[in-house]
Amino acid sequence: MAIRANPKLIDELEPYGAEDVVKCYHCGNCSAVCPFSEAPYVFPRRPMRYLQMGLEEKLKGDLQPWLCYYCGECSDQCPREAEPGETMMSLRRWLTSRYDWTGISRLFYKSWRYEVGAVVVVAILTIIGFLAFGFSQGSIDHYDGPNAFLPSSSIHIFDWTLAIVLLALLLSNAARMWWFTMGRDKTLRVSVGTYVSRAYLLVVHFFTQKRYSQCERKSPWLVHLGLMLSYVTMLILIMFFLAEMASGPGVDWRVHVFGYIATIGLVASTIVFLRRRIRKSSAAYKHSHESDWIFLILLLAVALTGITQHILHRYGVDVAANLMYVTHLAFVVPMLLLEVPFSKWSHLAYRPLAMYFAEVRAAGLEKAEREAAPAGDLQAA
Amino acid sequence: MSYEPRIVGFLCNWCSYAGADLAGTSRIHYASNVRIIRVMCTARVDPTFVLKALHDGADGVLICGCHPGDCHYSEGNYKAMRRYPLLKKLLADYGIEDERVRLEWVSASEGKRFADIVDDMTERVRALGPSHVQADLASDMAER
Amino acid sequence: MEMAEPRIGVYVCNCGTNIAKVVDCDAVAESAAQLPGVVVARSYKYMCSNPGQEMIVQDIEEHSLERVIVAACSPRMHERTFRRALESAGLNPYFLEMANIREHVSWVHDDGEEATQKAKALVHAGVSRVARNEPLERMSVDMCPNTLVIGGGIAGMTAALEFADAGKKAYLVERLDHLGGNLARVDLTAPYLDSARDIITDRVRRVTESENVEVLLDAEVRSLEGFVGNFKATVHQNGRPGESGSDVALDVGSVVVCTGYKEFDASRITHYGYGKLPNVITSFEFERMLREGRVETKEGKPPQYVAIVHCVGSRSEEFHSYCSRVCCMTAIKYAREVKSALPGCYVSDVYVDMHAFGKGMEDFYERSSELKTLFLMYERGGHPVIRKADPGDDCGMLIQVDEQLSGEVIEIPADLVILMVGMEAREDSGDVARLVNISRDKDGWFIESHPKLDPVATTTEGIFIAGTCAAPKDIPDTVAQARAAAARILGKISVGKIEIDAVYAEVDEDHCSGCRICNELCPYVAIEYDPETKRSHVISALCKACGACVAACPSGAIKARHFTDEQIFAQIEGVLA
Amino acid sequence: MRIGVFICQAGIAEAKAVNLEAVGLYASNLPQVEVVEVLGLLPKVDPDEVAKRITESQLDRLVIAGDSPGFFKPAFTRAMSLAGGEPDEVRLASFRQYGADTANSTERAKAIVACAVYGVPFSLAAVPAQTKMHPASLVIGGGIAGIQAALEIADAGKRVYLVERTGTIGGHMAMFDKTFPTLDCAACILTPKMVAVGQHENIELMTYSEVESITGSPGAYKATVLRNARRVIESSCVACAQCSDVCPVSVPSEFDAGIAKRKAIYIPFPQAVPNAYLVDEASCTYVQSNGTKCGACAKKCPKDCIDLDARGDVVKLDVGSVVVATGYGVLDASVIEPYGYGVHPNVITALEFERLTNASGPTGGRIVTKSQRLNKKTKAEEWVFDPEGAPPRSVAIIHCVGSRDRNYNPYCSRVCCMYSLKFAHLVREKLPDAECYEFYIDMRAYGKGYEEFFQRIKQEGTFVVRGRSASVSERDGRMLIKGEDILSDRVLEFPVDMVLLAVGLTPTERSDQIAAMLGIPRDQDGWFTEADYNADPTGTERGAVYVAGACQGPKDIPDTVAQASAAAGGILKGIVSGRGVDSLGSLSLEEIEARAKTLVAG
Repeated sequence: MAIRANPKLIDELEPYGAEDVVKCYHCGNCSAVCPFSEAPYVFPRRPMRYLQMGLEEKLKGDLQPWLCYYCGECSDQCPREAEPGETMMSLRRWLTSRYDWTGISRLFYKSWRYEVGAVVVVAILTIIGFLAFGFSQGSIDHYDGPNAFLPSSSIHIFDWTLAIVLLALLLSNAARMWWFTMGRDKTLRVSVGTYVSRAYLLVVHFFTQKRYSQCERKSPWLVHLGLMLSYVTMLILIMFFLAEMASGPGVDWRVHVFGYIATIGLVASTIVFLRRRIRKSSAAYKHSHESDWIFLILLLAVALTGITQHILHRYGVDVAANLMYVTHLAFVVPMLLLEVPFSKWSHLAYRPLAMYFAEVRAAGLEKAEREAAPAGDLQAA
Repeated sequence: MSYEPRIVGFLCNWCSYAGADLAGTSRIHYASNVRIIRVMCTARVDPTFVLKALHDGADGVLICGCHPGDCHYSEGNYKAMRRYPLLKKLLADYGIEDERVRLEWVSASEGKRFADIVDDMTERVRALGPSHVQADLASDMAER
Repeated sequence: MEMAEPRIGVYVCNCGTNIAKVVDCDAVAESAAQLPGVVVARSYKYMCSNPGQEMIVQDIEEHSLERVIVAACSPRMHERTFRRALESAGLNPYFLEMANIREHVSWVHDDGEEATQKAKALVHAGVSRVARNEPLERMSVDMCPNTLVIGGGIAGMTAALEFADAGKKAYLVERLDHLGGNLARVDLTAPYLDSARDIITDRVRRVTESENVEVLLDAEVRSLEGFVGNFKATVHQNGRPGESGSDVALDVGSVVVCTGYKEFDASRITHYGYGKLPNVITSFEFERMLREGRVETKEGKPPQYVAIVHCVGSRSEEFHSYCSRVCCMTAIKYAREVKSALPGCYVSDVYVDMHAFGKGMEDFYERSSELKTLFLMYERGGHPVIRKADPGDDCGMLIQVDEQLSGEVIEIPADLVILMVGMEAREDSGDVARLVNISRDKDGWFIESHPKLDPVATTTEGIFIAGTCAAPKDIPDTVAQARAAAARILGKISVGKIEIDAVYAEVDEDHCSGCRICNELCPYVAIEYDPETKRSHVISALCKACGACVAACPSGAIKARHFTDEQIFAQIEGVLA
Repeated sequence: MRIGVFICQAGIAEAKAVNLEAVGLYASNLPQVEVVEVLGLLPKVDPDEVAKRITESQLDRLVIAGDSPGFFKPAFTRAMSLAGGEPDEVRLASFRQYGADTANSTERAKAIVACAVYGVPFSLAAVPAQTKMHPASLVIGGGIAGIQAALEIADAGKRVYLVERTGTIGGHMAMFDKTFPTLDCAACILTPKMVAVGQHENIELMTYSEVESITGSPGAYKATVLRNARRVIESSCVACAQCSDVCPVSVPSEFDAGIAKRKAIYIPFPQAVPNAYLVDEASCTYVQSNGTKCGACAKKCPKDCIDLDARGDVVKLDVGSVVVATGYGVLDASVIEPYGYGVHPNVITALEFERLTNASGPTGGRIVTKSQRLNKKTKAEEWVFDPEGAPPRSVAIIHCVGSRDRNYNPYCSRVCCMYSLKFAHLVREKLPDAECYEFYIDMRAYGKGYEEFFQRIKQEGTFVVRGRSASVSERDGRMLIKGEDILSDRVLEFPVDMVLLAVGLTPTERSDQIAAMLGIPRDQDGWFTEADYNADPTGTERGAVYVAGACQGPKDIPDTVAQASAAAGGILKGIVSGRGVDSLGSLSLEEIEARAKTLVAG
């Protein structure tokens, strides 16, 4: 049965950043120069083709956009300046919005106004909420101790609730992702065993992003890894050692040594990325979508407010510290609540998942192939 | 001194004769046994020319023209090509060895090829030894 | 039979040491001196040098020589030089023979003995041949300065105007009652979208206003007799309805055939549903829509989806194996034009290979893709299939394509389908070919005398072809060809005469049996059969002296001037003596 | 009649200089013009709005002006029919088409608009004054285009000066082995024409010469030709090669595309016309040392026709018309890094292969891979084509090298597809066991017999791979080629012995000077611009100056020959009638407008 092409899809993807894909005349150069493109995943040309033709279902079920790390080789060499790299990026944005069942992500990508608006609203609510909470049960001039303005115990509870909500959202989206790319594909026969045996990849890819390191230029990988690890460290500290972090003015080095390193990593890497995007230093940073800016700026704001708050607290200026804490949270909450499930952040989750699925899929295909006849070579073709 | 065959070569003016010239300008050496006669086109090579040459004591006859499709007169070489097998049959009936008469395509840029053909043909004809045509003619005369 | 040997002079060139260092030139000269009829035989450093030529001229006078042999380099290099020398001494240039003892001897052999032997043989051959050479005179026939142009399309009008501008008469014969041909049916031209209308208006007006062009509308060439420079054409002009037509007799020197093409009949391809599905139309029907500014479906609604299908009848085994050359760019043009007329419309372009080969074309192709034209590639021979859409669909038709670039079999929506019908030879091209005596290839296109170096001439002297009657072509290439053909003819007109090489074939009518074998053989249709006398004769103006007929004539009635049997026999005897 | 003028630019490279406002102002003063709108670059033209406009101001003729107004015409035509007007009354005023990319482009643009407003084709109104025509002509460039044009004119009994930059005529075609699609040998069909030129009494052949300047006016040009010192007396040289035998210098031969060596005193190739040697002063020891060293050739020459101290001289020519047939250059393949030309030994260009496979080439037509050998002089290992070298077992041909590529030449070079198919045929013919692969994007087999040739090549067993191969690297002595096989959706990476690059065509490096010298414009890619893309593909902006062949844009031989003859035709009609026409530029706006008026009346 023939698939229905949809010439309109191309319009729908424009806001996601895929303006130049129409120029592609399919010379196949990109797929050949791409360091990640190897059977059975030959891209970026093929996904670009699906996009041009508007094969929406094919795209939704495609893992390939996630296998691209946007090293930019393809875009540099493209004879028609069709920006294959950016097209893959746009596809990732679009997929994110498809995995998300709430439809919020779609709004965010369609127009940055929605995203910024949402951030502002959430921020204001956060401020009001925490101020109200603080005044109701503590005093503004106590940072910690019994009648602290925002006692770590309560924040701890708040963090975990938030975490659970986010996790729920992420998992539900991830489940949808699985369904689109694996589950609904009747032709694909993969045993649970395969899933289990490959599960370790999820962890490996999440923590090392080793594929990224295959790009010719290594620095993007290192910086990205730095950012990611710092972020994760911070997350762990906050989720499990918040009390130790909050207590002061003395510094508890057991946790803070990690805290400081992570902070430095976070700030440094964020700044590096911002600079590259401003300078459009290479293909990968030439086209910045609004969502990219919002994510980086939020991240930086979170880090900086965190640092100031920390310093103020250490020097015992508790009132300021408390206010800064609220500000900090005003950035943290939207950052987590909006970015993690609905926007840029989510690729941290989707990419390793995609790699994992891809491996499983490949294994499945291989098995199927071994059962079928071996593929003929070019001569036969 | 070893036996030197005498070969008559009919070369078309546009390709093969130019090819032979190129062999010269490129100083490609080859056997001196072929005596070249220029014709406008291989289509002009009347079978009687070949018979005449053999009759007058040639040990071999070489006909060279443009490659198929290259003929200056668009199809002259095809006509020669069609005529050739008939001529060969006739010669066979006279008991003249197949290798004594040869039709080859030599383009204006194939000086080397021309040289190779001449050398090769010379060797083959030398191997065959002198043509018996004249001897036969002589004996016929004697019989009358 | 014995004939009086003419007085012969032999000149052996040393070419510095080029010949002399291998060939013993003096020996060659001496042996030549012994040959019958040779009165002088000299060896000299450079025969081509002025003193060398002087020497020949003097000897001709002193020794009253009648024939000259120059043994030197290849005749391809210096035959002209020495022929001029003979002429200057009042001797017929064809009394010269050259023996090529440089390229064919000294430069290819190192054994002096053998080389000298060979040189002697070649000189001997020359001597015995030249004795039988005949004095030949270059003839010439007058060139009628008028030209007949068949076909009033862009090619024909362009050609006619070339003559007009040169102040020469041209008769422009058009089958229809108006000029312009297929181009008049076109709105804009690819890739720059210039106005075809302006091009035609300009041409038509200048043709009709020029006193040098006689336009014969609604007319056909009925017969063409004679040969280059002197054709007699009869043109039949249909009268108005009721009236009977009239025949016009024209004297012309040359003919330019610009009969153009006709479009492929799309209904021959069943799975495109042309003729059945109302909104499947041909490119020419779409041109009309564009000209009228009504790009819409039969239902009168502007289409939301337009699909363009390439290679309709072209590049296919069932229909035409060739590429029609212009359809790709025309298709891109349509994509562009649809977007302009209906900004909200989606255009898909179903092609095989995108032939955007000419100036400005790749750029045009790229711009059209920037307009979001969806290009879909199908396999050569694997036709898309067009069907009516299902009730629920937001489109009138669906086209199924085995899309090559994605490897998917897909269906694309369409409300209007444009079939890019290819070009094919007109059904009457066979008659035209017979009329003017030229040949056609397997597809019915006229055959040029050489596909590369002579694309507008034909194997019949004086008959030229231009434009799409020779093969599909776009406008610039057509115009160029029309002018090229005109150039050829203008050249002859400006000379006023047609020089006929002295070397050509002759029929001895006393020996001709009228078997007509030669008539078929001649690639230049230079041999005519006269039913009265039951004899064939050669039109020397058309003969190119290949000699095919000579060798083929069963009764040996045809003689190749300057390459007669006697001459070549003598040469054979010479080389073998 | 009420006329509306809409000015919209399509952004086609040329005609940028036009001052649209000025043109608009001018148009508004033309009779019957009711509406003038300057819509600027790439406006979104909505037919319905325009239709409203038409009905409001009761327009019955629309004039769309701009660099390529056709790009917007369908919108306006639709508007016209929506408004119930006469669709035929939508007229175009195309600046690009009628050459408003020259000196005073705005004035030209005005004239073009005027004609459209009057409803008269510009070409009909803008006819320059007639000039007297000098019967002699100048042909610049001795390639097949120049040869054809020269012969065409000379055969008509008219004088021709053929000026060729190198030492022989013949151009690129002389280097070729076979010609597609008929596969007849280039030499067989070209050399007779070359000889004809050399011996023609009406052609004065000036090889090793360059046109320095052209002054004067159409019909009466004065050309200054610099005749470089050949240092060998053409008329007396018998091409015996004794000079080059003793010449100690050897440098890469241009004719052999650098894959073979020639001496400092040399003849480009055996059938060169004129068939005489010449001295390349750049490499000649004697010349470089100001006569203090060497000079062996002069001593050796048996005809003493070598004068190493000869100086070039300048000749002045009176000519009526000029044909520019300067041909093309080829892109330097080494700029495309991924293909490693100049890095990997067996990556070679199309021209190199032409010489390699040519029977008269350095290997006598044997297709071999390069083999390493020690250069005695430099003591360095170098890769050379040795006639005894190993033939390749597999050959890959990469199409569109530097063509159809925004990073290099955005345009298509028109001939590469076909010559690549020809290469495939030659490889398979000479090396039946060799595998041959063609990596292409679109197979542009558009000409007479081309498509059939393509099918034949496939049947001969050449593997055609849709997909432009991306890179060539080296693996244990073989060339590792990588590219996507689009039709079977996979990336291929396999070793071959030889890679042929179908390098694209570029304008010659001197084309800008020539354009300046003659006052003819060039398009965005550097090719000479013709007078009218459709109607006058060989004429130019300048009167009695014609372009022919690849200098006007990439072209194959038949199209080149046709153009050359066409150009000659333009000249002949001038000579025959004794009247030429002046340059378009000589016409004033007023003259054109006046003529347009009369034409409407008449």
